[in-house]
Amino acid sequence: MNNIRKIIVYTLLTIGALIMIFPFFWMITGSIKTYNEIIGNPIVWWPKKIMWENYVIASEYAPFLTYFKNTVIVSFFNTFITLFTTILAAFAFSRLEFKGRDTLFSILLSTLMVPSQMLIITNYVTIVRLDLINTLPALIIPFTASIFYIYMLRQFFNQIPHQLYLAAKVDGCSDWKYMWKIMVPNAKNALITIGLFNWIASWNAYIWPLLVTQSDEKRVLSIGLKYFSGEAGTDFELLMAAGTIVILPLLILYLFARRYIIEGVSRGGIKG
Amino acid sequence: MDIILKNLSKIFSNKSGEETVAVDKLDIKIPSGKLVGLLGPSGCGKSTTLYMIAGLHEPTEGRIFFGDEDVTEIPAEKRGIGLVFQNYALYPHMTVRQNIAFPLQNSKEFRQSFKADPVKVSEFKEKLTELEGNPEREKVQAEYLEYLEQFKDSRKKYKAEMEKIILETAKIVDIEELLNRKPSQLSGGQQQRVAIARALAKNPKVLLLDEPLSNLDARLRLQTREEIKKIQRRTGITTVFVTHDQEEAMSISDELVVLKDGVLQQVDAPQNMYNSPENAFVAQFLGNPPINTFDVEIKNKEIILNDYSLKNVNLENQTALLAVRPEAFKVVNDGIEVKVYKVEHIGRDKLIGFELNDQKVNALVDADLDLKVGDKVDIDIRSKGYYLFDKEGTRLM
Amino acid sequence: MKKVLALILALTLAFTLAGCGTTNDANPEGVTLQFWHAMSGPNGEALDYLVAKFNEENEYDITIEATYQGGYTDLHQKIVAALTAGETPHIAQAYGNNIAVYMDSDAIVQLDSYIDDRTYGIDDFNDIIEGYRTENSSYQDGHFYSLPFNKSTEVLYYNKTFFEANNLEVPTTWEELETVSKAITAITGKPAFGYDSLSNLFITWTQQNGGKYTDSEENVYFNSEEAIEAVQFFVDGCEEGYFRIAGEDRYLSGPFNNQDVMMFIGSTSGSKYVGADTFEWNSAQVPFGKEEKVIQQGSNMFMLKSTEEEQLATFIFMDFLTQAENTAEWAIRSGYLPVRESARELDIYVEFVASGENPTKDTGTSYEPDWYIFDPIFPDSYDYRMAVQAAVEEAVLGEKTVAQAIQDAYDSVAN
Amino acid sequence: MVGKTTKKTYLQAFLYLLPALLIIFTFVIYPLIRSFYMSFFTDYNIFKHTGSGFGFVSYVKVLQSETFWKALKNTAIYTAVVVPISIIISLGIAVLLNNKLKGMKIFETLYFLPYITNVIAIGLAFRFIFHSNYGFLNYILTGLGMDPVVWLNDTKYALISLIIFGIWGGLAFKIVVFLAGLQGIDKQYYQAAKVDGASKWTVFRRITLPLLSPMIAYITVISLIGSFKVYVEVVGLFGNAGPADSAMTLVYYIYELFYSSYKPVLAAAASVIMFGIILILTFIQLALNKRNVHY
Repeated sequence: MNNIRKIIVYTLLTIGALIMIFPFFWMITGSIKTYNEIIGNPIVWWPKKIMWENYVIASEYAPFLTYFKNTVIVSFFNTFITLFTTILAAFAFSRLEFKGRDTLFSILLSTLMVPSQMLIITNYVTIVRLDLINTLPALIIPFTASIFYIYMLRQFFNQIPHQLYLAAKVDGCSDWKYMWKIMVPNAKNALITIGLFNWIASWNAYIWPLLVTQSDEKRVLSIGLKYFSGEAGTDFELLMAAGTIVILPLLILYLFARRYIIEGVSRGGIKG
Repeated sequence: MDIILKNLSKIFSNKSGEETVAVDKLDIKIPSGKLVGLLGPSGCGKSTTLYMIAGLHEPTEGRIFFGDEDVTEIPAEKRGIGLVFQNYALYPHMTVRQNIAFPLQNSKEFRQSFKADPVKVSEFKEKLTELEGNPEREKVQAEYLEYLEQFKDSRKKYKAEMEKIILETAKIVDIEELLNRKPSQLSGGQQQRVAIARALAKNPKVLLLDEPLSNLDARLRLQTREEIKKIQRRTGITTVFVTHDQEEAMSISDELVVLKDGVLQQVDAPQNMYNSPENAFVAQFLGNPPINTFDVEIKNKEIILNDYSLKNVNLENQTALLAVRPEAFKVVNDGIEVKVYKVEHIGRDKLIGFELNDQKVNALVDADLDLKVGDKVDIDIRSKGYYLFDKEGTRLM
Repeated sequence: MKKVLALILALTLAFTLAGCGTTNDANPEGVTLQFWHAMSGPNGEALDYLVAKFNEENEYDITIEATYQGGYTDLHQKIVAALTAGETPHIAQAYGNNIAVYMDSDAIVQLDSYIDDRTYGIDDFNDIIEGYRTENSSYQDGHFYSLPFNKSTEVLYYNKTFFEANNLEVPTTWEELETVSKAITAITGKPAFGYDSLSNLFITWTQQNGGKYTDSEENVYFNSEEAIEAVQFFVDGCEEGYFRIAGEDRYLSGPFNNQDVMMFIGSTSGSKYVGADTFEWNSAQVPFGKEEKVIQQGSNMFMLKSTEEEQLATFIFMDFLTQAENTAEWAIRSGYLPVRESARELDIYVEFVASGENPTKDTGTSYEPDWYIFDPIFPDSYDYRMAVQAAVEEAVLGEKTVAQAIQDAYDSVAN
Repeated sequence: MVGKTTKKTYLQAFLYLLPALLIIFTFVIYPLIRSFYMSFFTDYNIFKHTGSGFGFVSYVKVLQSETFWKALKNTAIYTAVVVPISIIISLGIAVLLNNKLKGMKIFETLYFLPYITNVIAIGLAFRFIFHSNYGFLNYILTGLGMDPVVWLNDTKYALISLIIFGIWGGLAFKIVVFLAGLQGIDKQYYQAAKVDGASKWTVFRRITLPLLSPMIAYITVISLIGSFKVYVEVVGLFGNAGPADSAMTLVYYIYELFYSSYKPVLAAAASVIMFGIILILTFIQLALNKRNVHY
């Protein structure tokens, strides 16, 4: 590729990247500005004095340490159970032949279209009936199956050549064993990706967690962001500080998992 | 152990309900210990047949026997077969060693063979309780302990045995040095051999190969061909392999089965089949350069090719199809005069092309005849190497 | 409204000739109560302080477990959910119209009998600011289903430094507001004045202009000349560039701190967001039109059905919160105002106000009781608020003419 | 492979699906059925689970409400713009990232960042970026000698701002999927095309796109559904439905109906209608895929 094209590619990508990360830059710098600097006119690029206090103050608004602990627990169990149910379902949809399979799948697919806001009251009642209100399981269980991920993993499973399945059958491998010993290892990246996506989702969820938790001991990070909006204004600087606190762990996790992500959603992860 | 297919049929029906007959009432006996080629043009149902033998497709009709045992209902893994796929289907995430070990790890029998048989154990226990206080008891006790002794540290033995088998099979297909590689690091030929090793590992009663050579380049194909033959000889396993390449099939199989549109055409040893094809299809399908065919008239016991009498036959008057092997032509002083339009040297033979009855004909003649393109020669047909078929293609003589 | 006033009268009577009312014979000793609220930050701390004080001092050793449940919307959502599932807290904070919704569940306790209970009742009930009493009894059946808790009102915030520098007078009437604003805009070239809550603007100014809004029988009066005139007054100002709305800033405290506006009408509870080191600010009574009207806002506390004991205990806590000294403490520590007249005279409060630490407290408590107006309470009153807010917004943004906007708003709710 | 479904395979499939189905049924389908049921009452008391007057009144009401149509219009526009544009942009970026050049990994990392954001926090950041006076966007515009735009305060621009925010938020995932797709394509196709002397554009149109079509189909379906359900973005950006409700979306409307103005029945009806709309759209989508996708 000649240099002119190289230069074009790089410039385009750089501009794009800047657009992508600017809001983060703004949030993070915002978290060390004063309230008035954030809304400063003309635009304030960098605080006169770095307000680390913001973090201190923000962290005093709510017990973020407990929240962090809970968030990790919730995200962890949620992710692993989700992976389990997703693997099973995706396998059934991609490898098991039974009448009405595709119909069932599109029915499930259509549940993606339900605005979740409509469901939460009924679900709240269910959670109460299950006597799980204000417990961590209440934050975990309702999200331990996702047709979205099943769809994704099914796409990937479909890429695994059918002959592997036949071969394994001849080699005396049961469906169950085939799933765990052949498909799962080959879908490693896809699973890591789905895991990460799910982890992020459950990390950022806040409407439901707030609804079903009633005491600080059971609450999660994203709820912490609620504390900074009052009835007559918002503590921007604190909210941004808190926002940074919430996103930071994800950022780190992501940097670890990122190399799998591309392969994760890649079709034909293995050549047929 | 023979494989017997009785009236075996497979009908596929797609979503819209259309049915296609892939295999049609097959009756074949594959003799024990032989290497049998399942031959036919693509789509003739040979792979389907193989998969039914393997137990991956269930027949729509008919039964399959291994020896006297009806295996039609038995699932693939319990049939004691080894299957090699066209594209090898090696497990990408496993090393060669793990690939070979996989079938063994899945085999209950293999695992059981390292554990004390619970039945036997309970027998011993009963005996011991019966013999309470009886001097006999000591002896039984001893036997019992001895019996158990064999199964001490079974895990280690299991591992050792596994490794031993892996090495043996790897040796057979000589890939010992590849055991720790991943399939992606192997050449086509090597993958092929690994696939065979994996199939052999659990020492199957039957070895099935689906187009095993089609993914290899010409040289490798010849070589692997020989290897497969060697392996089969060495192991003596009844082997069925599917191919569409008649040359390949002829060269290695002890028995040939030719299929067309799911219908059995002929079963025989390659040479016999070549020498006496039962129908026009077989005649045309075998042999390279392919057999030459002419529409002829049989009038008062003579084969007439455009008012030239070729041979006398003891047949009623009718129109028929004459098939002549290239090598069945001979150059004579006084025969049908033809004009040579091509001359090729194939090894020691000489292939000449000429037009007869406005159709191109290939003939093999002895090399020392010196012929040039454009020469006119008289040719005739030898007494062997030609066949007559009726309009339906069934052999007349 | 009449009915309500009648009731107030009755109650007033009831309490002046003390001794009537019965005694609740339940035993509140040692119960533990759940209190759901939406107070975070300093307000949250203020509440925690009072709760701690109550848990410490109350002679029945009742324990209150107060927990923050998110903003008002979240809290509302949670209460709806809780009522649906039938597992509720004992006491919670909410706006009147929400409480009116909750009443569908039959799980809201009517407080009248508690209020005039001989032993546990609220002493000197009339000391509680009239507007608050009226509001909390303006449910459709005219009874008390809630008591005032975190109350605020609107004041005019202005840039003291700027006003002095340009020796401007703080406006007290619409006319003055207009002239002063024009003057300021002439200097700064920016809008001079803004109104935080456009629904409040509509409700307040319509009534300041002699018009009516709605009543708790859900009659709608606001498609009136007075309303049109009032809104037109604001819209003209916006078009000529000396008034503005908060819009993207949500609250005008931001622009005010940037000196993009020199004065704005906003809630006293927003004072913590007001102020920058570049200037001094102060607050004054809102300017008035034909009539002196100012909106009272903030939410109330209500009781949910439980055992007799728990309900009584809950009421004891409610009573505690409304006591002069406690509501004063509350006002000092939080962004809100005391709910009792007498609280304003308490030394601690007087001192606090004198300290000038937060001028809005002074202003906020300087309104005459009968100036207060509020949204009549019924489930749909929220829709009405939204409708009129939309009307003002549309008019200001030039989507519709004032008359049209108000007519549409009227049509959308009156059916 | 095996033609007919035996009892055994049913049982097996059932067992494999059981965990997922159990959850999805309890927490998605069951409540959905409930609100579907609720939507046919004229009046329903969610606290007591009792309703009166069975019929289509609620649907009529919803369909008569101006706000509903406004919300539907906005949502439709939002979807119609966000889905194709975000797909095109992300496809372009993916293609650029697919160049074998130094530093691409770093770019990948950056481009995926928005996926991990918390909409509340980042929405706030966007509010400031869009601010008409001291917002970064106008800072750039004026820098380029253009007139500043009143993004969040003007009924004409509110939806556009929302769309920009929506596109920004949606890119990351799409880029990843497409990049993955691109890297999954066998290089031989390209070499073949080179030999055939195809131009870069032809290669893209005739080879890359078709081979990417399953990805594109998947993304389209997913983001179609996603953007039709846009809600958090609205709250994050405006805190309300935008100036004079000019950024009112369907889900926002439903949410308001349910929680703020307490019209559970109407909310239910509205969401059933919405559900229906997306369902139809998706099936059209899937049908189109059947024709155009090369698996």
